[in-house]
Amino acid sequence: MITAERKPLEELLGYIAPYSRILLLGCNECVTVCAAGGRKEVGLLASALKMAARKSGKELQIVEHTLERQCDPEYVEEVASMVAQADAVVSMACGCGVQQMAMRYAKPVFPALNTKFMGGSERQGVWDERCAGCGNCLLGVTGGICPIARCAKRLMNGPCGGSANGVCEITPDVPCAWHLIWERLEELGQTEDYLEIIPAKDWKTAQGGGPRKIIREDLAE
Amino acid sequence: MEQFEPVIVAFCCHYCAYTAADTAGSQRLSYPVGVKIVRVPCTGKVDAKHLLTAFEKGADGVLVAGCLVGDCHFKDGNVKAARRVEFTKKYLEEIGIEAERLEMVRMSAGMGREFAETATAITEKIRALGPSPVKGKNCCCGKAA
Amino acid sequence: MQKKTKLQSNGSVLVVGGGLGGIRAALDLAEARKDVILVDKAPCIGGLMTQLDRTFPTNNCDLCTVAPFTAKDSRGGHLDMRGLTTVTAVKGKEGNFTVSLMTAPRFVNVEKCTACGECQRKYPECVSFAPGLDPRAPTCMRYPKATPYAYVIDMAKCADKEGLKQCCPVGAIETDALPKVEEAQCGSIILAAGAALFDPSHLDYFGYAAQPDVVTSLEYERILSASGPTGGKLLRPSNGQPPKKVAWIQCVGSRGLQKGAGAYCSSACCMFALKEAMVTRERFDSEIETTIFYMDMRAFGKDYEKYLNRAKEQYGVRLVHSRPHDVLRPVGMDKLQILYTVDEAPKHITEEFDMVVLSTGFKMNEDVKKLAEDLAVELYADGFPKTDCFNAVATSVPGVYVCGTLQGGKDIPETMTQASAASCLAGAKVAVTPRPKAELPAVTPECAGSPRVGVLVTLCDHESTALDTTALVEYAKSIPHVVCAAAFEAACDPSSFDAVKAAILANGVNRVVVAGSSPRYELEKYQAMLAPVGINKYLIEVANIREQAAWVHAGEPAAANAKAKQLVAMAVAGVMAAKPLADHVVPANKNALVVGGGVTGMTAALELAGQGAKVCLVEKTAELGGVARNLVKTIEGGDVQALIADLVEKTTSHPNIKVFTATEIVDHSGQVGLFRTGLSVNGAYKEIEHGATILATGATPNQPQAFLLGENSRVCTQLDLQKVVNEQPKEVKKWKNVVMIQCVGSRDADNPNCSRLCCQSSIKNALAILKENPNARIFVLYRDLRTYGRFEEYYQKARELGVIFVRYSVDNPPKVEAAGHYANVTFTDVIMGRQVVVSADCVGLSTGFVASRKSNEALAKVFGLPLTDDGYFAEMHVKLRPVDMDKAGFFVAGCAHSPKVIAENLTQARAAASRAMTVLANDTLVQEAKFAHVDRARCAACLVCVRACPFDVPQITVDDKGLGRSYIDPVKCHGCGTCAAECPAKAIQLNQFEDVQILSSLDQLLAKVNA
Amino acid sequence: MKSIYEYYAKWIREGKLKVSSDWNKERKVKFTIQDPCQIVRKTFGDPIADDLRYVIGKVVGEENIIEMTPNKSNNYCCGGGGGFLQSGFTEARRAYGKVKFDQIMETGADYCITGCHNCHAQVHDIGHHFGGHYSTVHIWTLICLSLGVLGPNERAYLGDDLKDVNVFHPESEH
Repeated sequence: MITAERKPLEELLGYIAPYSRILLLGCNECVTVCAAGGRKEVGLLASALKMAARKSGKELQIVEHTLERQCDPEYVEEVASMVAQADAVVSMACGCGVQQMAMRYAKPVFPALNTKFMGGSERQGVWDERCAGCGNCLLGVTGGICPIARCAKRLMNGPCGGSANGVCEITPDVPCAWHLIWERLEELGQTEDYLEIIPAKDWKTAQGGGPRKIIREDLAE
Repeated sequence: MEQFEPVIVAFCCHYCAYTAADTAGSQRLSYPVGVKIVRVPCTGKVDAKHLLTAFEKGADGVLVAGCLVGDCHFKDGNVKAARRVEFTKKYLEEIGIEAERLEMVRMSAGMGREFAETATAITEKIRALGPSPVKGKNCCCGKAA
Repeated sequence: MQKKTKLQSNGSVLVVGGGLGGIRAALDLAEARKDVILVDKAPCIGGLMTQLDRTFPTNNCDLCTVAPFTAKDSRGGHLDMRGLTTVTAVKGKEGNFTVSLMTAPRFVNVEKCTACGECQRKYPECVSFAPGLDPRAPTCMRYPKATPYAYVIDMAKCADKEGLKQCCPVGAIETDALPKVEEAQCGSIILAAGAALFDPSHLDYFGYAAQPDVVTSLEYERILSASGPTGGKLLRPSNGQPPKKVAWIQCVGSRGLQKGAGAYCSSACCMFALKEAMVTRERFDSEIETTIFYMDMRAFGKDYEKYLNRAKEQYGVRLVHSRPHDVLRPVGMDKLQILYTVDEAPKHITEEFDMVVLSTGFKMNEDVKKLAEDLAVELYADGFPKTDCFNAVATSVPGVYVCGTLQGGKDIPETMTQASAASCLAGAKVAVTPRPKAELPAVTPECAGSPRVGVLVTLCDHESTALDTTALVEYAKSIPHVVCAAAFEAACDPSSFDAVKAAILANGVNRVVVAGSSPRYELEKYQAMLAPVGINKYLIEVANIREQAAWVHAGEPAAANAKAKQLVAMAVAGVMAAKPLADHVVPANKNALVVGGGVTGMTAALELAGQGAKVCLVEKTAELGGVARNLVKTIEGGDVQALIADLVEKTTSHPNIKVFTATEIVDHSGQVGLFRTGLSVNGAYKEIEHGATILATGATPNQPQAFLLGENSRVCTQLDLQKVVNEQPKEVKKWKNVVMIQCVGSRDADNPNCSRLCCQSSIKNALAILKENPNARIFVLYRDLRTYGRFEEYYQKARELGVIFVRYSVDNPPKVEAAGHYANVTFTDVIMGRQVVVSADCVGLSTGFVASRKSNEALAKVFGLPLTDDGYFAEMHVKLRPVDMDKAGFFVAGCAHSPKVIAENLTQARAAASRAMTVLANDTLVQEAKFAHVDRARCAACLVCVRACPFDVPQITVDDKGLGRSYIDPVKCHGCGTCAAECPAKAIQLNQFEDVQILSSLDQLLAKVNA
Repeated sequence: MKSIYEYYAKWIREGKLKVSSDWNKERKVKFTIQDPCQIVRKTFGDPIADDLRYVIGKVVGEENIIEMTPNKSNNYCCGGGGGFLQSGFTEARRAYGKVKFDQIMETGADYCITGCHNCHAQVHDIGHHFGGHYSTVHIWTLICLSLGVLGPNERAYLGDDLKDVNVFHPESEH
């Protein structure tokens, strides 16, 4: 899941300052699950924007809507008439959704969220980063724990010298990914995997190789 | 000038604070007339949206009144409500509304006097703060509706 | 083991008397699906309560919370109510009584009479006083809208039958009607016909007969009442002017003080006077001086001490400890004089008052006495029935039970408790009558049609003095979508609902707003009342204009009226947004859980088991019997140990009772009819299922740090003292001086309430000591001697035997000091005005009880129940539902409710059993539509609800379209709404509290603020 | 149980007791009445007090009665009841009796009529002790006086103003 967090209200107010008719658009996928941009958050933000604007003497008209998914053109198409009646769109989707909207409509589209990472939920209300989207998954040899997403230094062959008592030297409340990997491999009886040297990673499959694209020839028209 | 009479929405749990307000009534313990009660089955039902909407519609203050810690009819609805109140307070600050306009209080069904006292105290506090900064331009500036 | 065969007939229970007690008893039985015949000689029901303006400790009337349920179509047809009916003969015995009933003719056809009053105008002498219709007899007027709403003719006084007949414009007068005589078969009989009030006419020194401004407390109540002779204005009968000073004189006709007075204490008058004084100041004029002349302020009920303190501190009611000598009105003077003396100064005080209220006590009603004698019920010399010392509702005749003031003077909560207890015992004698259950009304399309709202303003005048109901009705009519609005005055009257129903049908109303008291009282009542006219129960909204406007802003009518309007507008907005919902029916569990194995718990268990319920009795300690194990005898001489032995034997051998000792309650879930409770039985976990729960966990004997208790061997509690007297009579024979100190650890800051039982227990012990050692000198140092009811007779006996009672004030308490072999007690004797030191062989402290706070808190947490400030379990309604708890299916009995003596605990145990049977008698259970539901199209299956639910109800399930979405089982859902508040997709809504309902109310509430 | 006052009143009404107040027409001797607690307040109430007044009115003339305030059922105790006269505590008894004394003095009556021996003794004693000008007399004495049958021994304690009233008596003849 893609996780995100709401931007400070002040920043949003800055974006929409010139406009008074706003379409506030949520997304019922990842950002709903991470409580950042679902129907509920749309409602809260709408209230907050209206009140903040009113404070500076401006009455905002906000239309609230939440799409099934903002990163698909068909869903995005649904709001054409709403967009037509708005001066600007504030999207509560992840960056993908914002761009989908921006590509489709010739109206200003502003992000309400800072898209953070691909992660999972640890427990109610807590999410942490699990995947960096490197394009060449090596979880198979690291005990199911990703050293790229979860090691601050993206080390491939064991911890750095800063790992102490199982925690990372950069952020002490983050566990050292390599410590976790070792414990996990020990648990699985696969410590020999650890000894296997992982060669230097080819980052072309990651973002380092420029924007990526997936084409399924059987599906693509 | 007429004294500013704050409008305060009190979300009251049916099992405790709502009953406490009834008790205050039956004991004729007066509290300010601007305090208006919305009955909920549990403060756990009170959504951040309800709190923000109350302010948006012009409330000067909002009270969430739940059971004493450990007394929730539904285990911990009051604890969850308190977290939501804290979350909403941060939102309020971003908007530019004093966070102390929103308050979570706890009481038992028998505490009619406490209800009246709390309602009076929060009214006085809000009176001191003045009308909500986000009331509409045409608002009647705090005259009790 | 063979179960004892219970006598069960197929007849009815006969309840004689349609006052509150009779109504409660009849309703309990009808709800437990037993047939009941309720008769009252008056044409309408309600009894004494209907003459009261307000009742303590809630200071409101509340008749409307009970009376409507006596309506014909409620309670499954088990209740047959008959007015103007008397019992003329009774034959047979328990299980098979044949009773002859005579229904006097009204000479008026109730169906035709429109109560136009024509007959009364033309023939005033023969039209019987009809409550509320007749201005002639204001002081005995009953409630303004009687049931049924029609006149009664006294044919004996009619000289011109034909003329009378002709005068009626609708031909409703039937001059030839004859009394109807019927016979009925009854398994048992409950006498609930109330008591008469003492008539002080012959006590000329109080001037009652001669001075119009001297009135009885009931007459004063009528003067206060909106339906009274002055239309709710407090005016002096002599000159129609408002009084400035009103005095109450207590104990008139009670405590053996005057000629013709009962020797007993009437138990209710102290609280009654406090209430009248408070209401006087609150409702009429806070400048009116109110003074109560009293002997002992007997505020012994649950939280009554706090009521007393409120009267003194908040309302400024003046209390004077004195028995006034007389009430005078010197010739030429407009005011009354009361002559009295006070403790502090032995001089005469003459004080002027405008009105004097005599707090007259109860006495046996002669009609009732005659019926009791016909039934061969043994009576005391004063005419009240003798009852068993462990069973206050059982008379000497098997199958004949008593309750309420007929049994002895008492207040409403105790009447209600006894009524339920009597119905428990009487109900055990008759079988359940199967009746087809009414079908649940379907959610018809009309329910959801375009909203047509009806607004009913149901406050009676005396509850809403601050409110202008006419203006409120007019305002309601102006709200969009409101198609009709009306003030509806007699919510206590079942028949007046007919008018409401007619208005609803005539206007095509499909949504209703009830503007009245708290929804905690109104909602269920109106849901039941309006179901027959097709109003979906979830399309009824209550505007709480009583507690939240009329009462709380009683002093600011303008604000109260504005707020009431706003509350009504909010309720209209809420009901417009409401959706019709359907309840569903599930099979109910018919077992009971009783928590606490003391005498109360065992009695409750046995009563339930006797009526066929399977009972699980859980006791925390290893042994049954509870605190009563420390007691030897009751004041009447009842053998407590024999009682316990008998109860333990019966409980442990009863096939329907399973006893778990050394067992604690661990967890709990479910709802009425479907509870599940986890027990730790000697450390092993066990889960049981039950439909109802009775809490009988008792209280803890108090051990305060005071008067050298625990430090000096001469100082002990009354409980210890009783043991010493019983076990070491030789020691007792040596005693010269014994001092008892009352209210130790009660009525103070730490434990503000009265422990109720200590006064009688010290007198019990004093009498026991004197029996062993008639030469012992016994001093009882007290604050108010609260020997209510027949305990007063023991107080008198103790005084006759030489026990010396000395009053002390809380500012000048006695001192206890060790003095060698003795304990020296120093106290001030008010009468002698000196300090006295007594070298006591024994100092008995009346330490009373405190709530078992820790264990109560733990249980309250597991069960989700409220406690009072003092840590006792809080009942649902202190007055009318004294053993029901706020959570449906839970009942409380015994000292867990508040401290009381054994007989009272057992009465409460039976009352709780009776109330529990109203749940357990049902095979099925109607489940309210108060669950959360998921809009699966919106659901993102995010698991937030799954994680947030305190009861683990939501699950992500795959539906027929293969979509994994949240599902909330309506049967399991408790309806708290946490999931709805947390759902990030706003896919979950809680029935009855949907966002749109809350937001519409908010919108309305704040509409004018931002306009 | 009946009080003798009731019978006195009944017999006077029926003409069996031929009392007359003529002797006091000219003299205008004033009388006040002590209502005995036991008979009036604690037993029969105002009706018996009214009978007592009827009798006294017939005996001394209604116009010659001066009432104490309060009276009848509301009358104060003389202070001598409850065994007080016999039990010692003389000082306390007289202190209580002061209320009654003041009340009698306020009427200005020449005589206080008592119907009860206990009251008689107390009223007499306080009158003497506090230096009152009134005399104390029993109702029975006055009935006899008005009938003209009061014997010489019973006259001993009448005041000088009544010494010569209706002195005819068989015993006086000897």
